[in-house]
Amino acid sequence: MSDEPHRALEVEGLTVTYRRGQGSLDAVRNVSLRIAEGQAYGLVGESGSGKSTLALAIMQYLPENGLISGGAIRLAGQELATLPGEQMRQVWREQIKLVPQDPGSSLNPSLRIGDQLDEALSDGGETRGGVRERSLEQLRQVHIADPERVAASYPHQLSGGMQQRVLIAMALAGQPSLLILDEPTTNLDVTTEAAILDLVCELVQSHQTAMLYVSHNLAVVAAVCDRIAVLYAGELVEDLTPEQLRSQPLHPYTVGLLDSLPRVGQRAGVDPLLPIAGNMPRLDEVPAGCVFAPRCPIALQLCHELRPDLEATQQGSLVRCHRWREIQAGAVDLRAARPANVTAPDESLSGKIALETKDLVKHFPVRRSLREALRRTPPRSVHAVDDVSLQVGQRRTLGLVGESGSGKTTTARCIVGLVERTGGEVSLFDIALAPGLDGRDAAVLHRLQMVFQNPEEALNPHRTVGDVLQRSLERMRGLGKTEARQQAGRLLEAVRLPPSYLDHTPGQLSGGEKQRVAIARAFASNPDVLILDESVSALDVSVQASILNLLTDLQSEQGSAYLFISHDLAAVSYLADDIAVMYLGQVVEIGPTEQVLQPPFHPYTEALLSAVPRIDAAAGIERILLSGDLPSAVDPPGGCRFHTRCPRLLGEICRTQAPPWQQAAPGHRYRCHIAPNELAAMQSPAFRDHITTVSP
Amino acid sequence: MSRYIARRLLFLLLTLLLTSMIIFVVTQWLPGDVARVILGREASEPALAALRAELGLDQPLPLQYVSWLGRFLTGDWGTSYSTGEPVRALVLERAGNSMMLAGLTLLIAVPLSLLLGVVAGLKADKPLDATISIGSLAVVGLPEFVTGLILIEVFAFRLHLFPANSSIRPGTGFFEALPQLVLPALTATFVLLAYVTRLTRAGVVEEMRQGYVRTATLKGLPRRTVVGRHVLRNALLPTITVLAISFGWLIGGLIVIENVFNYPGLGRLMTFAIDRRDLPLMQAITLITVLAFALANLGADLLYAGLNPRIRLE
Amino acid sequence: MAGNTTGGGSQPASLATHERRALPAVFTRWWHALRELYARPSSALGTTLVLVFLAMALFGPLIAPYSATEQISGAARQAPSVQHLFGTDHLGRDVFSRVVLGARDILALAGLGTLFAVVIGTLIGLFSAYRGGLTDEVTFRFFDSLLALPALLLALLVLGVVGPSRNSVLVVLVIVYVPIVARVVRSVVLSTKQKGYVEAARLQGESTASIVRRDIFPSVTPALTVEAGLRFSYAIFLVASLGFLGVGVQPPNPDWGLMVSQARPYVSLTPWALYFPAAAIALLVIGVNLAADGLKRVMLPGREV
Amino acid sequence: PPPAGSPASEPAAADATGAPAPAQPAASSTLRVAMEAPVQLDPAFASSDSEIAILNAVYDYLVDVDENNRLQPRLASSVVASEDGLSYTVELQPNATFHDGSPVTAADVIYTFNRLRDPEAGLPTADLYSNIVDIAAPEGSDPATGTTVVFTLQAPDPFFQYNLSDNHALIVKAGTEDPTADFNGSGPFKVVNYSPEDRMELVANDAYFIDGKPGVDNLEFIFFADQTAAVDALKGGQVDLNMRMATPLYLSLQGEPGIVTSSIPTNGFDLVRLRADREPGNDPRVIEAFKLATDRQAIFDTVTLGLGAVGNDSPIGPLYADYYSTDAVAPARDVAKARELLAAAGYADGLSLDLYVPESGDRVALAEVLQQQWQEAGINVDIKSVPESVYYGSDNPDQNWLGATLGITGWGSRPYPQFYLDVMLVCDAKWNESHFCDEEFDQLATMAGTTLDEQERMEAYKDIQHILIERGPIIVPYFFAQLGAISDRFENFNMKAFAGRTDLAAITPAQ
Ligand SMILES: Nc1ncnc2c1ncn2[C@@H]1O[C@H](COP(=O)(O)OP(=O)(O)OP(=O)(O)O)[C@@H](O)[C@H]1O
Ligand SMILES: Nc1ncnc2c1ncn2[C@@H]1O[C@H](COP(=O)(O)OP(=O)(O)OP(=O)(O)O)[C@@H](O)[C@H]1O
Ligand SMILES: [Mg+2]
Ligand SMILES: [Mg+2]
Repeated sequence: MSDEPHRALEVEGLTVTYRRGQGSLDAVRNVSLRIAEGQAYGLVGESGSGKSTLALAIMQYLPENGLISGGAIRLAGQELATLPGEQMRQVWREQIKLVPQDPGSSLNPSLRIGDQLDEALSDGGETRGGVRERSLEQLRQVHIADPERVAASYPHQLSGGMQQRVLIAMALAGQPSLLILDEPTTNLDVTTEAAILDLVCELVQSHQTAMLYVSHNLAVVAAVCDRIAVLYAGELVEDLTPEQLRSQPLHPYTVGLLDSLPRVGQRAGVDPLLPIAGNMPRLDEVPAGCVFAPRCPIALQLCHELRPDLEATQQGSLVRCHRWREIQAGAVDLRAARPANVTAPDESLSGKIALETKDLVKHFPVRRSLREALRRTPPRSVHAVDDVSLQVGQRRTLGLVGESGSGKTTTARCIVGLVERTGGEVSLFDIALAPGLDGRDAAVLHRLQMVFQNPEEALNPHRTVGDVLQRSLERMRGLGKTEARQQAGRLLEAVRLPPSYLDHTPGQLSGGEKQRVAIARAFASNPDVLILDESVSALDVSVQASILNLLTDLQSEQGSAYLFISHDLAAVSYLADDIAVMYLGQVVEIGPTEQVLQPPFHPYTEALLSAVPRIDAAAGIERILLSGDLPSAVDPPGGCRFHTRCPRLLGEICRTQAPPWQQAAPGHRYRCHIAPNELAAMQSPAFRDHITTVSP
Repeated sequence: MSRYIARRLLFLLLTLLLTSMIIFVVTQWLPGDVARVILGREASEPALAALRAELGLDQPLPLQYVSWLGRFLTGDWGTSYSTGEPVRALVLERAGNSMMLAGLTLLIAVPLSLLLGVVAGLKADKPLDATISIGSLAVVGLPEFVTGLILIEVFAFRLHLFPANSSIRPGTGFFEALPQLVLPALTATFVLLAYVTRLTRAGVVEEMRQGYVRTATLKGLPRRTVVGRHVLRNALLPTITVLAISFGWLIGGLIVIENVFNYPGLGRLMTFAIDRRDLPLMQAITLITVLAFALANLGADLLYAGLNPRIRLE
Repeated sequence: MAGNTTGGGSQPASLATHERRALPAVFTRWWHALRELYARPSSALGTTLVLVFLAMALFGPLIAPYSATEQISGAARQAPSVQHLFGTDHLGRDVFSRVVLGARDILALAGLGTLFAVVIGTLIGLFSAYRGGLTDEVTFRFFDSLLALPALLLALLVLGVVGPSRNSVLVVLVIVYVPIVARVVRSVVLSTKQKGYVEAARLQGESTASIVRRDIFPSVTPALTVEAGLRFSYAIFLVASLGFLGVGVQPPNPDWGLMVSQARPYVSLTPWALYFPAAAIALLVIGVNLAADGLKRVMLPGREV
Repeated sequence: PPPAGSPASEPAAADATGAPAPAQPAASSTLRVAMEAPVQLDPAFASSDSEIAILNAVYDYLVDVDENNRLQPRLASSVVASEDGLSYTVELQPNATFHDGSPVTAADVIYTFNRLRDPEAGLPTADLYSNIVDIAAPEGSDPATGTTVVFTLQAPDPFFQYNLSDNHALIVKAGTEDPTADFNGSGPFKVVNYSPEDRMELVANDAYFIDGKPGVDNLEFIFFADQTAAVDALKGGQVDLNMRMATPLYLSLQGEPGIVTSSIPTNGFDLVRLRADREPGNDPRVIEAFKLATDRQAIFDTVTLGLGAVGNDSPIGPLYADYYSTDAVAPARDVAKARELLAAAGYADGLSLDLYVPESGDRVALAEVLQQQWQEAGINVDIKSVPESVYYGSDNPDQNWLGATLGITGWGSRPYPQFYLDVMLVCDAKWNESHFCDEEFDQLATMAGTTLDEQERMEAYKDIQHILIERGPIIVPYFFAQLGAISDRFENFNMKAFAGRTDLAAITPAQ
């Protein structure tokens, strides 16, 4: 006891049970964790693995139907479960703090930020002014530049990133001995995520607080934490350090998670992702043996029968696997055991342009107020898309990246005709397309399809998968009922789903499966061009990886061209032959993927790139933080639109003159006042090294 | 916010205009010869024709509407067919009385139902919740005319606490009229109680699930602060709108209640007007009611917007 | 079954199984819903009350010892007794029989009124909101104006125009409730319209009618069911109020509101003739409300309003 | 002279407008009367009980009719008929004055009656007074100061004095255009405040020409839309007098402490009438079937709860003692025979009709009982209950009282029976709602209405009753009683058959 570091938190054999209807399920089973003072502990796992449940159990704040049915939770040696209400409140006030997953709903929408902070800080003995002073100090601590303004704001007036900072400030208020962050960045932009991660790291170091950091992204956890626990279906399967994670993870699940994560520069055709097959088991019917066995590429008979124990390795990590020793010894190859039937894209057919936009413009008019109308203030508009010219070659993939609000979705919707463009042209194989859907004939419609972002809304919840596909086939290919039904089966097969799914309703499918069906539906007409708008962003890493692979396969089978939209540069670069980077309605950089990922890049691209969380702690890549939020698209900044946030701002010229297109390499252009060679010199050569290391 | 108000006002005017049209057309469609009603069943045909001409009833409908609206807007609400008195003074006086009754009703009903709703919401799915919701439904399930009857029997005839009858004199002030207002107001309270209680309860339950409640609780705040400072503020917001809607219910309820208690308000005047096919009176009452209802809605919307930063700062 | 999965089987056979499976599926859904309703005391109470009244409506003639209009000679104004459970009214009619037989009337009237209002309101709401544009704007402005009139006032005016009768009450219910239902439907349509699957259907060139029918309408049904339940309970009340005001269903129908209103002058002579039908109204309103609450929980889980 | 115990001073008037009733000093008495709200307060148009009640307190008739239908002097101290029955000389009370202080003169009477009989003005009384040739002051007397008026008739009218007492014949001041502007009557009470649809407040006219009247210092009419509410108010002590109420409400007041109820027989009746000029009523067998299918005694027992009198299908009721024939009795109920008659008339499978009923009084209950009784004989009726304003005012000729095939109409009590025959049953009667047209009947009615031989008239009326019972397309199931109740803090309340004509000025506080 004496030689061990002081424990901030001890979780011993924790089991959490949810009542559900008549039955019940154990969402967390026999989990033990120890977090020392000043230690940052990461908790990863797919969606539904029980991360939030564990976090809330530690907080002693489970939903009404939840119950700690076994084990103990001790905070600084004190058992929490037995604490009376008043003392637990004391603990909440002073010792443990939670930063919740969804910042938007975690702040009271009708109280000012300052008041909500004051509440967390005040202990009753202080004057109001004194408390407010400390609140402002707290805001400054989380790098909020203008704390007075923020304190006087209501939550809805702040961006997601700012809200998250406020919540972190709130959590740090009482100098807690334990800080739990539950997916604090999951719904945020990459750039914002990066900033928050930096902040968390910094705070943990300066405060010496014990921290439990929950995420489904291994790269994020690895970047922040000293130690990582991997949770699968409510069980702890591995507990290791980031170094061990990088060098030698021992559990097949951990390895699977790692291999599902695209790294910047990794290319589909060359170095495919290796996603974990299958789905997590339902928690009310956990398999008898190893929980991971059904999905494990190297599972033995034993694994299906006997539940492995959590064993300690010589290196001090913990692992729950029958075969960890063999893995450690390199006796089994986890990767070879998995089929990676990815075919390299066929470069020969490229050349023809499948989809082209010329100077595409979309302005949404802003409603004028009565007073403005009377004063004849000229009508204003949201410059959602400004002069965007893109080309997608036949059988090729163009990736479109940019922060939230940069106009990616609007571009896509203008192309397919869901939104009528304000100006410019769109053509499909030289056929000019009418702005609206009504003006396009069926043949054209069928050649251009789109898959939407939110898998939950992708399918009509009231129709079976079979109905959905059949209807598309009847409609777009003019097939009869029986034939359509057979074809529907084939389509399902194409997206690697069993034919039995024809009778499933969307409610019975996981998010990834829904997205597969949506893709199958889009492929019903064999489209020439398929637009994918953030189609994988909402999915777990492993699911995302398998869909990315599916898309590559389908492209090589069907020969469609893709416009692939994402805010995640890693995912885009994995799939795309060419990349276009959008900022505030404009394309700021465009070119072949390899080129765009190598210096010189547009400063904005550089920032995006540096923000991507990396497992391998980025040898020498310095993070480029963008200051402030995306400016309003109603009155976009004059000159270079990026000048308000640009880390490489030259000066007056950027503010007043629109930058010219600079040619970095053949086919690779960017919009900046800085010439290619100068720009390259400013930028970290580590990028180039880093990228070349992954792409052979 | 000012933009919001301007837009709401514009919609209000539009709605009122349309409603006035509906009212006018519908009242014109009512069967029954106005002249006959005025002159009685013994009147002769020439006298009837003369009266019709005098009232302008022989003109085309749109013309009648425009001139009616024009006169209405300039404050000339016409002369009651049945009393021969100018409509405006009469309607405004009765509107004042109805306001007193509605006011007292709201004074009783709002705090009571909010209290019940909040308690039920906090104790959701516990026996107390079920008791409140079934109890409040039971009183709303009983029609006003039955509750009125029971209240009169108990409070007037058995306990002699309040008068059985509320025919107050013209010009009676609120406090003077108070004893006579109590029973009708209680009856009207029952009309609103369940509705407001249930919606308040729903608001509280809904808000208790929100993330910010967890945030507040985990700050270590005592429960009463969490509820009082965080939950109610948001939970009661929708109740404001609900109150405006229930104001419409109240108006409907008053038609029956004022008759049962013989209270000289708009509701009783309305039955009088309908019985006697007194179009100017009917039109004026309906329009004034709609205006009150619309203003209540507007007020609620503005209050809602004023209290809800998400709209206020838009 | 097994043969069916391998090789697809013959088409008719597979269609047939499809049908066969669909039918019980509906039943199990209802069975499931009913079980959920009974999972909570308050909605169980409500559902029971509604079922009791429903049974009364269906089997009323079997339960009621007398007809609704029979004036038993020499038996006027009798207090409740074994012969006349709820006593007799001023004309010697058996109040118990009238209450029991009146259930059919009120349920049919309120039910049909609600049904028509829901169907019409749904159609208008669906198409108007999906199409959008000026007609939508105008339609709903008009509805707003109708809604600006308190329901009872509107009902009185309309009944004044069309004259009192059972059909008039139906017309009134429709006029009063169509705008409300249409608004509810519209709000769902407006949010559903943005959903990916609707846009996908549009991208595949589906017709408006087909999108509305297949994609939008199903999402409207839960909210619609709940709204219909709510409307139903208000309809009962409105029908009763109109009966009371004498502008609704005509005598000698055993309409509960009318019974209360007719018994009112006789309250000191035959109080039972007033309180029993009044209690019936109250119980039915309570029942429908509680059941509708329960239905809301089943149909729109997680939503409280 | 002012009534005893009531000082003729201002405070009483001021008091009446201000403080609520209970706060009144004991010295001043207020009678609060519950009434339906009046529509018309111009005497020439007024017709309902409440209208007449108010006007009867504010104005005076020349002659009045007492509880027993006997003529009483009022503003006229004497009425003398000439031998030939063609002229009537009216002598006015010498000290009668209008509320504005001016004396009541011959000119006012002439003005009033000329207005009432002017065919141009289209007043309902024009017909009633069409027999008058001239109204004038006697030769040599100035109508503006004189108090004698002579009415000259075209033909003798045995009921002329009753006509002078017609409900509308309240004397207004000569030259009055709009009597509702200031209610300048000569009656026992002066209007202090009128709040339409709500109440009317009056004070005693201290200068009233009849000694000892009015008996109370203040009179207040409080208007009720709902009869039950009015009765509750009486029970609760918020009003003192309530007349003309539904039978069950009256019964509920009996035995109530502090309340004195009174019920008097009247000749008012609810008339069930079938149009005789169209199917199915144009077949006498159908009319007979209706009569045979009806059980009047049962209706009397359940609908009027035994108050009033059983009817015999003729408007000449037992109240008109000498005119009423005790041997003219409607046939006993015979359902089988009714069926037979219907079958013979071609309605073997039954007969379906709408029954229009104004929803007031006991009429809806009457309709329900009739429906049940008739149904047994194969006559199926649908009850259409409508507001009175629709029943009397609807422009749909098939639904209003003069046009509907089958309906129930209420007829108020009149002091003499001829009125009913003239306006509702003779061929060209103005309100011949049953469209009855019978030569023999018409001859008898004309004769009864003009003969000066009382015996002849009695015979004619008896024959008329037989005719109506036999073939009149009408059923008079009952004559209702007039029902009233007053707080025992007052006495001298003598209700009249037409409640509005009750002399409120005679009521005094109880000793
Ligand atoms: N209140 C609850 N009642 C019943 N089951 C629940 C409840 N909350 C969560 N669960 C179930 O418990 C399991 C673990 O849920 P939990 O939210 O802890 O997962 P998670 O790892 O945080 O997932 P995510 O990444 O999606 O946030 C899931 O299967 C979930 O469906
Ligand atoms: N219908 C609309 N009306 C008005 N403004 C709109 C509309 N649709 C989008 N915008 C605005 O256009 C801009 C670009 O939005 P868009 O959705 O295209 O961005 P995005 O890059 O897809 O963002 P995200 O990553 O959040 O999906 C934003 O400022 C947005 O607010
Ligand atoms: Mg979670
Ligand atoms: Mg987007």
